Amino acid sequence: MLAFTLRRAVQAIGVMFAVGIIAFSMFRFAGDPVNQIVSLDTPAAEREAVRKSLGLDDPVPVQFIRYFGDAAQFKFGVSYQFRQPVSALLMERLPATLELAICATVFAMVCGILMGVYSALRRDTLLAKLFQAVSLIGISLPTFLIGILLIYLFAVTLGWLPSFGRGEVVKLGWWTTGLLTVSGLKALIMPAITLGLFQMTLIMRLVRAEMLEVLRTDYIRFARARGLTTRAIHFGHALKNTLVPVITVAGLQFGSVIAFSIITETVFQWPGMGLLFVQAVQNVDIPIMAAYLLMVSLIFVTINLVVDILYTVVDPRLRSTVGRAT
Amino acid sequence: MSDAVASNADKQSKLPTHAARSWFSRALDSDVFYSFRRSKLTMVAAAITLLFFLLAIFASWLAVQNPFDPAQLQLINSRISPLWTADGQSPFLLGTDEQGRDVFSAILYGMRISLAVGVAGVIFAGVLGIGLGLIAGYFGGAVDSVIMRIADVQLTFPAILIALLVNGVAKSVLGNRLDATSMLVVLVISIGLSFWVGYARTVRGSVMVEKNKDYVAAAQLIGLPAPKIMLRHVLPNAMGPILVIATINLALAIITEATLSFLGVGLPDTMPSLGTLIRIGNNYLFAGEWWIVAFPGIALAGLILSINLLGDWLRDALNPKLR
Amino acid sequence: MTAPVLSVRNLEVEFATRRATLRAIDGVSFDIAKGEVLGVVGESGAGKSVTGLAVIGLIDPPGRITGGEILLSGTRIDHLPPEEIRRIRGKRIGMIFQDPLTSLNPLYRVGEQIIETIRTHTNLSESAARKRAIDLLAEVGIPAPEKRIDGYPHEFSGGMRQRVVIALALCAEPELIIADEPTTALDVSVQAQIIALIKRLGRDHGTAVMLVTHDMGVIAETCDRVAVMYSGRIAEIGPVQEVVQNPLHPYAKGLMGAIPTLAGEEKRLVQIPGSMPRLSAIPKGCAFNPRCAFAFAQCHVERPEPIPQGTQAVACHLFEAAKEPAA
Amino acid sequence: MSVRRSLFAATTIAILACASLPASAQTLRYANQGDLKSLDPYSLNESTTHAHLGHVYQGLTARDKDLKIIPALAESWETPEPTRWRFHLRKGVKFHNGDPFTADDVLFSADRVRNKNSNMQTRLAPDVKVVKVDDYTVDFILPSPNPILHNAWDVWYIMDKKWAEANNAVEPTPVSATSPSYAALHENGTGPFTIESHQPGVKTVFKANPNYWGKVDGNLKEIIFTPIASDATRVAALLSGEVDVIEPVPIQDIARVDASPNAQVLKGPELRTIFIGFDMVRDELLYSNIKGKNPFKDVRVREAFYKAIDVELIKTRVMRGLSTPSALMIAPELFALSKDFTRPKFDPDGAKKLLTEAGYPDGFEVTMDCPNDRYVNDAAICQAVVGMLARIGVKINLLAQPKAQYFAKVLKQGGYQTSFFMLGWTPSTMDSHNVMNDIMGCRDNPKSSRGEANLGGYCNKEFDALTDKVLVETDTAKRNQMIKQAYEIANKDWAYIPLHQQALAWGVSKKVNLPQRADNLVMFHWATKKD
Repeated sequence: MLAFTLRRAVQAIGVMFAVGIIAFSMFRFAGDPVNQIVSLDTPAAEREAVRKSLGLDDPVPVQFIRYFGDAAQFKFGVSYQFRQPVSALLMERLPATLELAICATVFAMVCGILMGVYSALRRDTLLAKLFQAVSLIGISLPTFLIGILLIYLFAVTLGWLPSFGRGEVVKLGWWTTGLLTVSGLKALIMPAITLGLFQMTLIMRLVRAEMLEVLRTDYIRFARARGLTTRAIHFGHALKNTLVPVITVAGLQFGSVIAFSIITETVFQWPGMGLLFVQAVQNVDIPIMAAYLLMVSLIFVTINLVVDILYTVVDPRLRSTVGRAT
Repeated sequence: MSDAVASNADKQSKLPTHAARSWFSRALDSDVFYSFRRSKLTMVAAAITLLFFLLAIFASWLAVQNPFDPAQLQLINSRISPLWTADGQSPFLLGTDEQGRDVFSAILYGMRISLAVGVAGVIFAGVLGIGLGLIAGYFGGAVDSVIMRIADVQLTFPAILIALLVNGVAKSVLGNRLDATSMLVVLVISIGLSFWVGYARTVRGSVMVEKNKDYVAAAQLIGLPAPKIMLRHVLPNAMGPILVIATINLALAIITEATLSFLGVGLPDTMPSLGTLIRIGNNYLFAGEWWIVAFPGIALAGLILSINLLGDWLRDALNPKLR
Repeated sequence: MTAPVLSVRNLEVEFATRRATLRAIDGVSFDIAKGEVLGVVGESGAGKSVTGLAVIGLIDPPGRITGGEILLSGTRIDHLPPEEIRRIRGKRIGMIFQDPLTSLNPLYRVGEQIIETIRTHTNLSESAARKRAIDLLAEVGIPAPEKRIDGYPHEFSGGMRQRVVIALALCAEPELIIADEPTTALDVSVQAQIIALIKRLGRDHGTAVMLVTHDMGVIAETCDRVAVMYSGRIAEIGPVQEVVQNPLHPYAKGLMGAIPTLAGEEKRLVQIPGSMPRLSAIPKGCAFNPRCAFAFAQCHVERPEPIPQGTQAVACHLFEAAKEPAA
Repeated sequence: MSVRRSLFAATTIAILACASLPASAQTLRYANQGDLKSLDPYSLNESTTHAHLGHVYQGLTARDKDLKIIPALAESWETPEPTRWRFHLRKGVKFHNGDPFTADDVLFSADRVRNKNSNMQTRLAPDVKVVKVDDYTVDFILPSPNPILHNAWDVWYIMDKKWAEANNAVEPTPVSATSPSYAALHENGTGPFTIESHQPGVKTVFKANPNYWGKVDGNLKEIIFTPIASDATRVAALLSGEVDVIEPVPIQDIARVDASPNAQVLKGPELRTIFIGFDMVRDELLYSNIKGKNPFKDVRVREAFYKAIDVELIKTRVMRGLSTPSALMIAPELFALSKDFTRPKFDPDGAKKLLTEAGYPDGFEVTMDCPNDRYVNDAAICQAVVGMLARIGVKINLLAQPKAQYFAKVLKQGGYQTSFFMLGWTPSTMDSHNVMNDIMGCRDNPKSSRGEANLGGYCNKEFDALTDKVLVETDTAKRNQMIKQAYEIANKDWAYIPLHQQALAWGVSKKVNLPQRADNLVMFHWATKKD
């Protein structure tokens, strides 16, 4: 168990290193950072001075090592556009993205599992077919289009929900939350649904497929032969076994949710990391882009690790053995 | 995005693989056709998908103009509403956009690009995934764990982020030489790199099953190259699941292309795909020029919906346990 | 005379497929008395397992019982509503499946699964149920049951798991246990122990046992009576000694010839040529006719019905006429 | 446990109660496409930032609603000699922290704005000496006359020397710094508003300054600024009444906003001129199928391109009427004699003929560089141009890119890597000299900054000579004549194809009264909001 965890951790560090190289090389060579710092009419000599002060004239390996050393200490430099440390900016935006991603995931899990279980147990009912239809539409419509349609319907036409932003936020230490105010909660509804819809669809389909498969297993047949109630079989045995792989996938999907928030945050002007990233891409704000990539990778890798470990906790079969085969 | 596909693939790979019957004969097996005929929805979906493919292939014969040729666009014809509305004008069936581009023609040509990018991306992903899956399964050991670890990591990175990365790298490498053609290639590569894992896992699973079978040893004994033999046995077995993954991936690839266009890293506006058309048209929604976004949107949703329906049906039809 | 624990009369089970409706069980009748062990033997696909599932009411769509009756201690149970047959399952009829490795839910502790079953069928409290579970585990021969009860299925060996499965089937002291090939998936060394256990438990509790197997050796060792099935019908039924020593049906003869004897005498095994027909292609008349060395004209036309022959009953035209008993 | 829980509940209710207070009438919510990045007034030379900080900081001069230069922190000024400007400072002005405003602050600001980390160095040439005469008088001593010295000073905001020194913010934040300067996150100006909170990219809250020295026309007590980059979301926010003012309104949504019951669009011409240019320097174009020569060196080709573009059609179709076709490279508001110029007529046949005469009867191929997120409908304009040129046989490969990539490629630091391009220009001095010097002057002398933004490399020595004369000429009438003469030369050379001045479009709630300024700076101290 410990060896397994350690091996996974080492692999995670390897992944981070690879991502670091990609991030560094990609953003080091995409566009000229100096252009972003100085105004258009700055003379060439001053441009050179800026280049030097940023260390952009050092050999590339030196730049890379310096970059990596700083990144390991969560020092990502200063944003070219905001003239603030990137880590502070990211930290400021992190709560918004995490709150959105968590709410979207909760929405996706709750609705997805309920709908999936229902459509597995009552395969031929009208409602199950409706769920199937909804899930197909959820998979077939691009996120940005759903967001725009929701805004058009609920914000502009009906005027029920705000079209952008987080509403009023409350500070809890360094964390800001929109979950404690009415306007914050209202502002959360549409972005969370938009972001969670795709995951909900995935989870619903996964739950349905897994559940159908579990219902065909021998232990379910045996549970029926033991005379257990349908309820106990469906919600005690089948659901628990269904949820093991579902939770894994949902956990891994959390990374996607965070990355997909790039689109949702852009549409809803949600002040999170994704929006910061998009703005950084538009403004070639290299430190932010690189930091975002590393940060998101770190979240992914951490989730991966946690899910791996969690998996062994949830599934007793894996507890005593070394790990699941990949 | 790719996770569910992969987990589908996992499930697929867990299926008992039948003896090495050719995939083709199995696909043509009357069971599959029976379930096809039984489901009206699937038939409709297949008809729509086929129709879209045909429309895309024969776009140049069906369109009233070539929307990619600026000389054929008349600014004076811009923003005409669809034919059946009060301000409609022939021959612009579905109206025109800001540049005087006929929306119907643009949809046909755009669909051609979306489908081309999707199909090419899926093929690229398939070749890459099948190749890596074969290698991982055949060699096992360190090679296997390296490839599968990459696959694991890859799975957590959503396609859109990978595509953005590939695009970014391409932009910095190609810089200003990035024209429409190379952009197409970049899109195909981005999509290919995002979706290979499903195939790799499926094929690897099949190889693992086949590797230990006697015929491989026997083939080796009589001097036949084992990889070749296995290829001949593994691929037909894995073809069903691969086809399912490919179908679902095609839909995802088209959405990914559209999303990349939304984020402004797709094809240039002078060569709009369906996604680009929607991004552009979306700007005119509040202005009441709904047809610029609505028809491409309906076409895209209809296309993806049909492909997804086909994929669902195919998955159920090829998976005897689900029947 | 009391009613037999299980009485099956002219049972018919059909599976509706898209091409045709297949009859998997076609007019099967037998009884099992209290404390009796009935072996059901036959090749794969002969309808042994389906018969077992039909008795316990677990035939899933597209299959269904289309005829005949099943009586449990004199009461019909084949047409009960789902909730009532559920109450019978596990309480009055216990079932043991082929593969102990997959019969237990891997995510629940063994004890949880036993206690859950006990409490479904009795009013015992949690602690009482737990105590009973430990007793049951002890009874099926699991060492240190008070410890092992909190183990997960994967922590048990195959044989131990099958013992747990048997304990589960015994939870509510059922009148009848259906054991569907309970040893096939186990090591040879463990098989005998499990068979012995089933037999002992049946005897100790006075439970009737329906033992489905394709292993004649097991039948010979364990059962009081045996039913030989072929293509959804009973070819021959009778006391185990009789059927083994003196099989009447040509098919049964073939089967008995397949029992290796421990004595090690070089008696040549009789092979039955050909294989059992698929359900979709059962020949007219006697289903066995294409493989039967003694088939004559009538066999291709008329289906034989079971005919009592002493303590046995056999479905073969040879005995109708009772002309030339086979050697 | 239960005590803690009820405490928590009480706190929650209290927070909810506070948070759901409705915005008061005198709170104005404003959304802009762009962001307020740094509060340091010298760290970014960008108009939206100038507008935001203009509520907080002030320059020696200001511009009124019609862009006329008016006194601000300087009450008056004179030029005793052409090379010496004397500014008389306003007395009794206090910075937001209470420090008095004096000549020392002007001297400090003059040094700071010319610091190497400043992004606003062009506001004051390095060889200008700034001399304190007394506490409320400052002299600027110039090496040569400059009649437009103070033209861009409305956005050279004066900072508090004492405050900056106390907070270690004497220099603007260096780009390589690992922590931001105090001045990037805090403000201490003299203006009518103070900043209560500032989260870059999220929200900035301005509060009325109760101790403001001047009279404020508007009635706002609070401004809440949110950047909203997405066009559709920004418009939706205005339509649903979540914000009171948005800038810009995409032109296709103007009708929709005007039709809504609670908002309207303030329109007006902007001072930015959108134009098309050619590479006239290289002997062979970088991106063309013509090898060995540069077709754009031939004046007939340039004339043909000019005449092939139907700017009126672009106006009606792409710009929906919201543009002013321009014959000059400067907006008519900024040059008194503009009306003397008319745009040559759209003449595709003539263009085709010219092209044939120049030796390109079948046209040729060239790549056009175009931004797609910088100007109003920029990519759409370029596409329209591509279509129009296609009709005279010229095949344009359009490379429309986000401004970051676009500028990196076509500007000086990118090596002017373009053959054919579209650009927009607003002279920061609101004067023709900037246009003539920066975008039309020869760039053949690497030591001079002349022609730095002259992407096409148009070069005419006669024109440059006039540019130099214009800089030092103090007689307005004479000066205008010189400028006119210069523009005539450039037009005769078909140096550039000016297209139009785009329109301003601000979406404003009907509850708000807001004057619009042609330089697109949204200034809320003139705004009033009623219930």
